Amino acid sequence: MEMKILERGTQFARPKITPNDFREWNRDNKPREMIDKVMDAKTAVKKFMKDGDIISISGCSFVRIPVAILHEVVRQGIKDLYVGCGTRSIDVNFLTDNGLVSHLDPGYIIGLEVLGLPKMSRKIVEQAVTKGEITLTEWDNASMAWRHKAAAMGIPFMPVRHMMGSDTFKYSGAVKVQCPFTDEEVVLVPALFTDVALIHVHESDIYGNARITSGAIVEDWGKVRGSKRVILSTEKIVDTEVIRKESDRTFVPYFYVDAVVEAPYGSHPGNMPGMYYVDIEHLIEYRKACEDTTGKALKEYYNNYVFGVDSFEEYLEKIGGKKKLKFLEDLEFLKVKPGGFS
Amino acid sequence: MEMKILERGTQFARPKITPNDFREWNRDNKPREMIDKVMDAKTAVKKFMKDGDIISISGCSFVRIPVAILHEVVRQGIKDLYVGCGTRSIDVNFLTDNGLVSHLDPGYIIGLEVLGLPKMSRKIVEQAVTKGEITLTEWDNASMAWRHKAAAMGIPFMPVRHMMGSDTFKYSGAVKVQCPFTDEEVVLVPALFTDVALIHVHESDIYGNARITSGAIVEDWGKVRGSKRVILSTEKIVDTEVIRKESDRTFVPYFYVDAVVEAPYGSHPGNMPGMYYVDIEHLIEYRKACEDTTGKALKEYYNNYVFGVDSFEEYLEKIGGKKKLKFLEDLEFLKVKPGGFS
Amino acid sequence: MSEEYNVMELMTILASRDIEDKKIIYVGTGIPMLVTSLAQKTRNLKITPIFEVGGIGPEMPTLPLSVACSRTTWRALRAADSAEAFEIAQAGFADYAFLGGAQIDKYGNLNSTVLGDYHAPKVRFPGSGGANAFASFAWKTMIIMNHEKRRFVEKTDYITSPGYLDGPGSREKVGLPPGTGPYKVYTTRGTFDFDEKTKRMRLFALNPKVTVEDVVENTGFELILPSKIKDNDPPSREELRILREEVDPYRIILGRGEA
Amino acid sequence: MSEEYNVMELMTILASRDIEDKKIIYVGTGIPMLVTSLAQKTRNLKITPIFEVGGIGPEMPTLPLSVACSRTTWRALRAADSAEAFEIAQAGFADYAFLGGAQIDKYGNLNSTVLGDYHAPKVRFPGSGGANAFASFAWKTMIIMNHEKRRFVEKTDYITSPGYLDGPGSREKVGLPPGTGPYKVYTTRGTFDFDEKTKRMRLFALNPKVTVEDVVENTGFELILPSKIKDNDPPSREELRILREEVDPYRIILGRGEA
Repeated sequence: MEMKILERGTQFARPKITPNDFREWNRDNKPREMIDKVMDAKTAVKKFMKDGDIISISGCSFVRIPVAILHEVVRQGIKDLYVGCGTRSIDVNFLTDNGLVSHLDPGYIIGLEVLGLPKMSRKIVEQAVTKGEITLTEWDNASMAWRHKAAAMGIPFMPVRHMMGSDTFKYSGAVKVQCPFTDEEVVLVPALFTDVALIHVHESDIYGNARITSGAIVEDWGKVRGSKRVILSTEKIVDTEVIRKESDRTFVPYFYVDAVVEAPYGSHPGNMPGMYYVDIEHLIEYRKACEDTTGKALKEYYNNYVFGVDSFEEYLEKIGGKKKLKFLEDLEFLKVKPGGFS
Repeated sequence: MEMKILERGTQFARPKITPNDFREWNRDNKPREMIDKVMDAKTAVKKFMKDGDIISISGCSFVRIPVAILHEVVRQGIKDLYVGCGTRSIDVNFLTDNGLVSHLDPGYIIGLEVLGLPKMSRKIVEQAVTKGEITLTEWDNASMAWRHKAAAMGIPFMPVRHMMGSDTFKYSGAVKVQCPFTDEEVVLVPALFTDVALIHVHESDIYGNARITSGAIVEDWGKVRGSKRVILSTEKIVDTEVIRKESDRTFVPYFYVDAVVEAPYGSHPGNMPGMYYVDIEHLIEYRKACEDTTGKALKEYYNNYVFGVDSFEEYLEKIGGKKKLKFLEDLEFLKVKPGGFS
Repeated sequence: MSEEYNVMELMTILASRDIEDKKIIYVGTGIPMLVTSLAQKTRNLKITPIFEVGGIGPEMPTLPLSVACSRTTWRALRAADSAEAFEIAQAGFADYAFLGGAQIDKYGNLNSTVLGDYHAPKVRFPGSGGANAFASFAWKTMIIMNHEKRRFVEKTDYITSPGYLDGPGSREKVGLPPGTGPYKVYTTRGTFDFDEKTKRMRLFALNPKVTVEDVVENTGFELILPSKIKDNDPPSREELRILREEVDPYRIILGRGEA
Repeated sequence: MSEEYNVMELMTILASRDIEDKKIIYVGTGIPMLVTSLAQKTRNLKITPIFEVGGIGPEMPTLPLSVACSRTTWRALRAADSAEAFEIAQAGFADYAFLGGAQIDKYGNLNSTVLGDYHAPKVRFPGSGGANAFASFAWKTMIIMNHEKRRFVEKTDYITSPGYLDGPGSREKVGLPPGTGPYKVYTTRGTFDFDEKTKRMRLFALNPKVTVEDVVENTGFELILPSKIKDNDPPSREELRILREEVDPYRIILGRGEA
């Protein structure tokens, strides 16, 4: 029996980071000691991100996304980013809206799921793709989940049983081969090792031992373990004792993590499961700013909420402060009725 | 670039159960409804195991192993078993000692780790292998963990970066290929889909929604998800409310599970992390029975503890009853000193 | 007899009537959430919803706004991750999945990626999301679409989610798991299934006030028209009430049906 | 000056002295547990032990009896599974791993599977366990062995855990991750390392009361003998006390050193 390559996606590119590169990086750059990694978002982004990085972002759409970190990335204008993503929405829009992305490996982009499609954001991506300022390799959510997982496992690819027959395969970087065990056709998707993962969690100690205490884990098990550098923002810093007491609940042990940023409400306007719900009003405000396809309203949005503030705390004041945040907490637990849908 | 098969393990055999077989089994045989699956060990083994099954067993060595179920397998004499395993010890010995195994995919067998090597058990396996009554395919703990994981994922194989250069590769069913992404050499290990997985956990509801609340998970995530049938024994049956309250802690959702057997102390003489420690005295008694290489003492061990009792409750009385079990609970929490090492 | 209703309400109700009891359903964002929730509330079904990013068997107290939002793991049986959710489907546990798209062809191939030439597209859509995997793994793929000629095309500009590709046997030929494929299509004009032999789309039932001619005129490919075509019953008062009051009281998704 | 001690105590103490601070150590069953625990207790090292079935960074209140027992996840930083533990190593986080075996050859290849012909073996051992993966992934593999001529052989009957295989470059040639391989061998007679160029085993230091001749006589292959050979200091009173009283008070493993 042979193992022939039957078909190859046309957007094939050798992975920039190989399993051996990743191993050597992890040997040389990840401290094994539990050291205090707490710093503010500004410092973390300065220290651990640079132009041209391959990045991944935690959560999905507007759920458990590291907004405090992303605002900082936008403020610092870290550009030429290569973004790998399953279902993304405002998080990647923040970057594309501001011209910071040069390549996308998308599963799902631009849309706000049931909350609609921000027109200006879409226009920006469409134009950038046409001009060649953003290149694309096609993927879907499952292949992206498995590409992150393969990277986390330290292997070069993952066999999968979908993508066949789709144009997404054709415009991807996957290959199709004949299985040497079953003779069946199987698609291999290359591992996506990233330079930096931006991850938001519920709890972390000062060393980066962290927990996601509620909600779907999305692709984050793989994102955090498949990245050379990890910037972790956390709703709350907890004592290591909390981690050690229930070691079955730890999401990631310290040695993967480079920076711990305390960021309460750090996923706003997104949902933090078990803590606060989606700020529907704010997302609709964003979508409405995108109705203006001159881009002016969207620019104002960023001037107001990102460039016009110095820190995430200031931003939280702008969006409605304690009163709004209390409302979102109550909303999470169904104590109040949602509003602001239109 | 080509993807050549560079080398092939000589014990290569096509997997008996392919990903497509497994899909169809799961479609046709696994109820989607939450139905009461509680039954005693006798019924569960009768209903869900048969001669010739490919099986896997939870836990490792003498930790979180489903002893109550295994005793029943021995009593019912389910034979010609194909056992896939990472580090196994008394659990697989129970089966090989009684001539119930015809094939092993071993990572580590026979030994009791730091508690020594049971001679008679070893003799039985050596003789059976020489006579061809047991066939072997060589593996190691990592490849076995990944073979279970691949099965759980529904894929035909998993790429791994070890086994190269070892005779274990030579006598395995793995293949080595050139990676179509990195050009590096990579070994593919075939998924191990099993007929039945015997799994012991801390808590389960009557439907099979189960939790492992303490200790290492070993290969069990994969074992439980990569098996056509799952017999789950549990220290305790809990209300579904317990599961729903902390859904981040669920080990396995109900639809994988076929039988739920309530078996308090069901891992004795093994350790159940967070509940009771190893019964060192009993394991040494077993090892000592194995010193007699006529096999007489070992036969007596089984006549006394397995064939001489009708249920696991009776067995628990024989090994020392409540007093012994209380001691093992105290031992787990370091309240008393261990003994019986020699 | 029946009240006024919009097309979104109609399609949701028709699709939800067809969900079998005691099945595992993969719930994508948007209409599938309405369909699943409505089936649970009107017919008290014992179905297990799975969300592609990890929610397994949640109770969904309110309409989720995202496949990841806390409603999708609310009192769930397990909060897993995306890989695990897709692996459950890959291993054969996905009985139903619901998909939508911008274009569909006669073999049920769906496009939710681009309109026009891939390299110089007229429009870029958000893309596959979980759809490609659902369409590959689910035993029965259910599709919900606005029925317009520009959407029901001879050949989609791009295949995001594989239907029967070029016809009988072609799913198997490219290596997709056997026994899967599009099952039914719910549109603003009717319900469609696929002919067993040719795997081509077939008119199954007409929505209220819609004629065969309407359907044919608004379909860009040749439909199979069987001799017997059913009529879909209009939404009942109770279905509409539950959908409007309990499932989507803020008309987040239903509101899109107001054209 | 020093007390009596057995060979198990000696090897444990010598190996534990060499563990560097601030490293991740994969701890297999048996002596590696003693070595790690002793290093933590005598030198207060900030090392993170990982056990192959999932225990990450436990506090190990007593000597584990198994790589899975509750002592290996006692107040751990994470209780993971086998796949994850091996993946952490595969991804380059395993600084040290400790292995043993029934046979070793001049390139540090280890046999813990069979003696004699594979198809008609004289003895069957428990097999690899985690060893094959550790030997493939760890940056520095440490080996602990009884030093007898029948164990230190020209060619092992079976390679369970790859050392430098046939010499320089051969690990890389078969596709093992570069930069890995056997680092040191601790035996009942001395400490050994591997020559950078030839990858052959080299005498590094002699245990107390052992001569070069002793070592050579009891080694079944040609060792590299450098001009300068160190002497291993005998165990100190304090090392022995901690090992005996705190690490293995029941002499579960240490007892095996009584020949």
